[in-house]
Amino acid sequence: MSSRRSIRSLPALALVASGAILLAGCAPSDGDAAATGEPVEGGTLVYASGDAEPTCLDPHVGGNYPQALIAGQFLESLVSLDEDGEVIPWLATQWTASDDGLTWDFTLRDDVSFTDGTPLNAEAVKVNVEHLQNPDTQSSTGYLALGKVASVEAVSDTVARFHLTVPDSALLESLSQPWTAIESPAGIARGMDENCAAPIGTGPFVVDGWVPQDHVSLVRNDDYDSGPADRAHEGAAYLDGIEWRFIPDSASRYAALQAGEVDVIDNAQPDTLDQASKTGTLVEIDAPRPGASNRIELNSGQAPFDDVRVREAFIRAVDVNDGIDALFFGTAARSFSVLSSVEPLAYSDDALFGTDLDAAEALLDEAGWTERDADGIRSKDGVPLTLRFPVSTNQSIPAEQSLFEQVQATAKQAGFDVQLEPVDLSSWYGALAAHEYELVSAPYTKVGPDVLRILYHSDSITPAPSGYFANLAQLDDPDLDALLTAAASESDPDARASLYEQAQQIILGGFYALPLYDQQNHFLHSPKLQGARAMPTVSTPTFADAWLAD
Amino acid sequence: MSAGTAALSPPRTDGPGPVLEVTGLSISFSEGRRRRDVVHDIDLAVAPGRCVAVVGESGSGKSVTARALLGLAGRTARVHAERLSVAGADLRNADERAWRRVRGASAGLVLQDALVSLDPLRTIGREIADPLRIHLRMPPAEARARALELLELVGMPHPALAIDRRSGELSGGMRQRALIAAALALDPPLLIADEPTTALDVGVQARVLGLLEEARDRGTGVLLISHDLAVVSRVADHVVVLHDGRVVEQGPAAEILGAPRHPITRALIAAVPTDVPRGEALSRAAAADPEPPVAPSAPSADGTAAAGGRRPVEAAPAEAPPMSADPRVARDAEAPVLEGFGLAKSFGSGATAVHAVADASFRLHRGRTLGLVGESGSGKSTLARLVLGLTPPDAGEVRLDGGAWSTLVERDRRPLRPRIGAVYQDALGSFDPRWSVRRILRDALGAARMPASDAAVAALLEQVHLSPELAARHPLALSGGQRQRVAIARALAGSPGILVCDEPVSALDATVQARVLDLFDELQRKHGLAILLISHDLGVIRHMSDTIAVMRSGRIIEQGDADRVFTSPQHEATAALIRDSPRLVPRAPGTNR
Amino acid sequence: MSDLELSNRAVSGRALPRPPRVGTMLALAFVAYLIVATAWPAVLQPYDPDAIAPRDAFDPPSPAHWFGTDESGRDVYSRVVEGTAASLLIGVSATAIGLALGLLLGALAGLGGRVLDFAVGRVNEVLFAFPGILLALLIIVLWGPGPVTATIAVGLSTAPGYARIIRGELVRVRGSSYVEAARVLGHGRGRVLLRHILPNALAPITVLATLGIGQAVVWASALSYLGLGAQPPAAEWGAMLAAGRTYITTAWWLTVFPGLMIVLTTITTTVLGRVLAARDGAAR
Amino acid sequence: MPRSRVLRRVALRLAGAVFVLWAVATLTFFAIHLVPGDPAQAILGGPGSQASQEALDRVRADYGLDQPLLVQYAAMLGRLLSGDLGDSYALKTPVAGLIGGQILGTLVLALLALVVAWVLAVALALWSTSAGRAGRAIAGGLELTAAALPHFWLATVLIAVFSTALGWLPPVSNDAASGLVLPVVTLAVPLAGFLAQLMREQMLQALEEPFAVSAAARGETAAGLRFRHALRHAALPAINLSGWAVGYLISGAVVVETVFARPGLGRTLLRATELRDVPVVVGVVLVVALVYVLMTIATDVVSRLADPRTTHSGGAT
Repeated sequence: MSSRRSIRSLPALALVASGAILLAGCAPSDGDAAATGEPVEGGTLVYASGDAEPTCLDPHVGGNYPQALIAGQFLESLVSLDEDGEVIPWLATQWTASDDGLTWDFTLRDDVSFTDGTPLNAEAVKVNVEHLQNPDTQSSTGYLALGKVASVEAVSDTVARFHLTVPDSALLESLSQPWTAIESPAGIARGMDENCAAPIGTGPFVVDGWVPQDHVSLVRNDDYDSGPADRAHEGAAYLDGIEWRFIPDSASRYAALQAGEVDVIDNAQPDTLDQASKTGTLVEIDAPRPGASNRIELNSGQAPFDDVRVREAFIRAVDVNDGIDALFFGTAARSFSVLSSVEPLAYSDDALFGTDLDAAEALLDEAGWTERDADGIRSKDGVPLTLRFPVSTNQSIPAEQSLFEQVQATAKQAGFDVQLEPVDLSSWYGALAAHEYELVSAPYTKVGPDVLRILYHSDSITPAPSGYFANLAQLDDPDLDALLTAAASESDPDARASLYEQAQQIILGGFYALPLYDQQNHFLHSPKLQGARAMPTVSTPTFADAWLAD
Repeated sequence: MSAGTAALSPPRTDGPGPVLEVTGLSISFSEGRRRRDVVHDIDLAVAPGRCVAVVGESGSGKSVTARALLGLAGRTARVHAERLSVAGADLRNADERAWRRVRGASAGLVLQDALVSLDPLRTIGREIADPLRIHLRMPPAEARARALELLELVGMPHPALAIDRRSGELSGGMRQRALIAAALALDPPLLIADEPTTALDVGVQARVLGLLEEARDRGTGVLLISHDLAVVSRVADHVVVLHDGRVVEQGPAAEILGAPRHPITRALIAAVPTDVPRGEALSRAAAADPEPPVAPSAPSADGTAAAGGRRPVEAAPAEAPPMSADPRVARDAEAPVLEGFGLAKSFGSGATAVHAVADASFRLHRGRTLGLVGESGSGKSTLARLVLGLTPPDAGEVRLDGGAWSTLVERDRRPLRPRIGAVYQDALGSFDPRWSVRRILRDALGAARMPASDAAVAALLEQVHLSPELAARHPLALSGGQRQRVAIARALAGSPGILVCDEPVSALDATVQARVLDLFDELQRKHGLAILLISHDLGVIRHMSDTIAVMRSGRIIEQGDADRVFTSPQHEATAALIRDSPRLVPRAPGTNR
Repeated sequence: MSDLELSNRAVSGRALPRPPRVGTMLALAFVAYLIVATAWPAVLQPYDPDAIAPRDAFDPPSPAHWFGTDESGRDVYSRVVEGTAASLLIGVSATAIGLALGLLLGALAGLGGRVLDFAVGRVNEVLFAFPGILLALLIIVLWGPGPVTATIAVGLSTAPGYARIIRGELVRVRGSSYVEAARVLGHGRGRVLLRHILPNALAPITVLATLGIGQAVVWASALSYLGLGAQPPAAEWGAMLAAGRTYITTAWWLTVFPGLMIVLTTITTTVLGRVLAARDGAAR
Repeated sequence: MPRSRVLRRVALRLAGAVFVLWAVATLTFFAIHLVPGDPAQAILGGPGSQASQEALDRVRADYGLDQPLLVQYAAMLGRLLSGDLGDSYALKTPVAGLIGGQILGTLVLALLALVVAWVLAVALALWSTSAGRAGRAIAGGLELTAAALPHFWLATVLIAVFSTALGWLPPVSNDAASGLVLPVVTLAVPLAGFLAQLMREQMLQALEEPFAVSAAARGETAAGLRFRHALRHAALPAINLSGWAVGYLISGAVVVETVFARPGLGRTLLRATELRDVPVVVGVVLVVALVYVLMTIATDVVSRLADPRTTHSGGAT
């Protein structure tokens, strides 16, 4: 069951500061695919998703990654990003911000209408923002993304004016996300049940039907001609439609792709990627998620990790490099940063993470963890050096869980007693809410370095009613808070970059986290499929320019 | 003769040849590596219109022989014969197809206990039509019509209805008729009947035997397998006596039954209780006694020793019988030890209520036997349960030794229970499957507040003429007779004044039955036991009882002195019962026609 | 949720006949192996089941590693041995729970008179109406996943079957003529119950237990596979299987061997159950 | 057994069925409400959601979660009577509709599997009883093994062999019938193992019975004995088992539907379990209970019509 990304991105937040985005692996393989052959009309693409089936197709509701994956096929946003991370026009042709940064004017395309015939206009944008901000919508991601938007005013049919409470230099990126995509007001007016079943947008495809547990069928929007500025071709999509299937079992999913039952799968497992690249029969799209890297947070809020020496000892003690090579078959590179490698402002320092058992032992002795029992587990004043490590089986792919087992094994040499607790999601959140953890891994999808504010600003320690809080390292450092707040509203790129670098130095230097690798996001598809690519925004695939060669 | 058989029997000039000719038939079974011989070198011949009876006790190999004649002795059996022909077809090394041509066409088979011999899931109509379908490829409609004829032929009541019934919905007699009808469907020259009347009420028994006779008189050769000489004596022209798979004696029925030469035969004949006077021992020293040797021989109880000498009845010397010169007068003077007044018991309620016992009264005196006889379902066993205080009567009362019994609450009855001992038909079933003989008897002694010592156990076994070594054994490891003796020993544990015996011998072979009956006699003399003997077998009843009560549909229709009831039955049902019950009467061959 | 009708016959002596001697011998041998694996796993383990060796990950079966190595380079065979205890524990305790409850219900129904019998009968119908995994899932929704919940769930779902069989036995024995004979001898109810009814009616429990364990192991492993039972890194067979299934395309041995153990265990318990059944079938 | 008696019995069993369903509903309802855990939280995006207190309160009011337990219980019973199973926490749509859309796939799967299992079992039984000692040993081994196969393992192996290696059959279900083959086989094989054991022994017993000897003595062929006599006797216990079998199959469907990515009750239930979507879980349990009860009634009636002997008793306990 690989519903990990869905859940893990439940709290995915709006992106704030601008940040260029590279599509790492995307360029080679996909680039070739796109280059070869002449586009072919027709054919239905079969997409097999390993993510949990959305409970609602409207990404305004809740707002998680599975929704983003499919919504990208039938909804469009005001703006997008190109491969260099520059903001480019989409439904909005141009935008201007006032000097105080408190009002933004977006000029919309005047030739676009939703697939239900409703014209796209400023009023529609207004309605969408209000929909996102209405508590009844139960929006999480989109709601937070537009947290600084006070209201939207329809200046004219084509000009929508955003009034902000405070300057928000990340507004454009926020609006580039699927979770804030623009839907037909008429569609929204139908009420949540109907809108969840088939949201109405301006995208290249239209939701035609949804067979729960099985698939969503999408058909071509013949009148489509509103792709983002970096689209590969004008007009409607080549494909007749997409059958969007849900195949939770990864082995079955891969087998289906091999058998030609499906054309694309997501959440491809490392071993299958390896096999595919060896045989060369399948094409890979590697689109690491933006935001944070996959890392293990060290709970500095309580003993023993309230002592920096113990944190460093742990990080020096564990050895994950071999594990990552073996488990991910070289498809994932070791990361030494808390930010994703696609984040240009990612600051990385491998020196901090060299494995050195003796150093670790020394640090622990120094910290007073001197007694050792028969198994070599250290203790201090009779308290054993136990590290509780709740692992959500819904969120961590098997390879990752195996890696944690290896962490457990290597840490033991230094005298740490890592207690892996594989639990289901609610128990996992329960453990976190009750602070019953010393180690935890909870990657975070979000564009831009502002993710650091979410993850490490002391504000993020205060929990929501559900007990959820984002700062799992429980890092509470006024200096860091100041840096992050400043960076968020700093519009000068260089100043901003240095602010974030200082922030990351504090985080890495304080040994609050053990970075592992980027958030893996691999797609495999048959060579028949060409012209498919991942959106530079949140790495969701788009098939607006794709076709099935025969 | 039907087409099926005409094809099989070659034209013969020298009159009708035998429909069955067997010489040197031997059968053995392979058990793992070893082979066990069950039948040695048997010769048999059945001529058309004749009835040959093969008699012998269980284990004598008679049933196996019957099946072997149809090639149905089973996978593990090895059958060898110098000559084996049915209706002229040589079957010595016949293959399955050859056998199938014979089965049902030239030879029909009637097994005992039609309840299990008819497929409970198929209508008897289809069962009877089978041979027609199989051998003549007769279309269903036609076959059904023929089946109907056959049912009429065998005297099935309401054949039109019965034809669509399954065996479960028919009475024992009707089933047996259906089975015979199926066997006769193609009017085979040979009919093999294996214990066809066992477990049937005498009335039905008589009618079934009648059917066999009719078949025989129509010219069918009948091979009758039976342990019941009385039955045999009625229909057989020729008798073959089997013992341990060997023919010990054979010849015309009259000779064998009238003047048996071989001791086995004599034992068998003597064991038939019918007409043997009350008190006279039935068992004689048989050549091969399946039971362990019992108490040492002593001079015989009375002078009337038949050839071969009787096995003495132990400890029952005539000089000191517990009964006075004119016992009846004397004892009737005494108060009865057990009395029943207007007992009634019914099950269910309203219209569907079954009146198992209605207004039954009886008296049982010390040292005397009350024989309770009647057809199955006449309420005998229910009455027994009332007497044993296992179910309370709806009306009436059972009094024990003049005191209350059936009216007592169980707690008060319990202390009195040792006064009544019970012996059941299925001895094995009445023993806890996990217990050894010793434990069973100790348990019984304990219940009677008696010292449960090994000595006491040994004494009990002694009383029933079993060697104390058996105490260690498990009932499963005992023979039928031995089990019944253990059951009796258990009943005697509380040294009761009364024994209630429900069909105590009907599951036993004739000679074993004889010895058990003699044991009852002996114990009665020794301890002055009062015995309530329940049986469907008039022979047993007549031999054992001083007084007889005849039950019919819950009522005691006749009650009185044994001889009187038998010599001059007042109730016509009693008369019919006596008429129908087969008696061992040596009959000159062919006197029936 | 073992095969009711089969166990029922196994018990009621209408039994499936005793398996061939060879089968019995093999079964006993395997049981011996399982016992060793449970009590002294180290004896059978060529390697430390938890020793991580990332460089040796995914080695196919070889003389060095009979069952190959897993994603962390651990010896699969050693882990399979290690997992025996956990897997059997789940199977055994699930069966114990099921039998205990089954005994209670069965006894109430078989000895408690008409009213109780009827009541228990209805209760049984209700329990029967939650087929196997459904009951398990329901319980898991309530108490959260994990080996304990899985064990309880499997145990509960087997209870009604046992209850039905035990009740049947009690009724059969109560009506038997040896019980009647005991009453005629003048024994009190209590004594008859203790000396005759219970010992005879409960004799088949060993058979039921044996037959049940195998099936319990299978269902428990199914829950583990669904991620609702024991979780990796626990070396429980179902969990190992679930973890290995991810790599089925590249490392079949991770899936095949734990599965094989489950199958063999179940076959073994069934064979032995039959042998036992044939035994006390003969004693009847 | 006369029709009237049959009908009367059916009526009785239906009454029993209603009772069972009521009991199941009540049991599950109270079980769920007596354990800790906030439904409102589950409704608002489940654990980890950042729903505000106001939102939680509103939801509690909307779903009547602030009512006393007994009031909620009464409300639920009332809804049940009108066939309303409540709304899914996760999907916010009526559970009845959700299940209605899923149940067919599962029933088709289960019933097909039942049929296939029967065919396999009968074939195996017929063959093994006519085969010699060796044949029986082989058959016995096959049955034991089949009955011991865990569904998910069998499924995995079947996919590896028939899809990945041989490429004969699709590894995941599709609209074509070919997509049904592997799931059905996966479900059917272990059940066939159980049924075959049962039927084979029953047939061997029947063939030893006197009525079989009598039939043979009428010249019945070996095949005739098996088909006309033994098979019917073998079928009866197997029929009685079919009620249990459907429950068994639906249990298996949970696994099989997951492996083969088939839509159905099984996956619905599994997903609801992960999301703690209580109404859906209860709904599915209720519906399956209904199916099970109806199935047992059906098998009971069938076996009674097939077998005039009223000796054996169908139904629970």
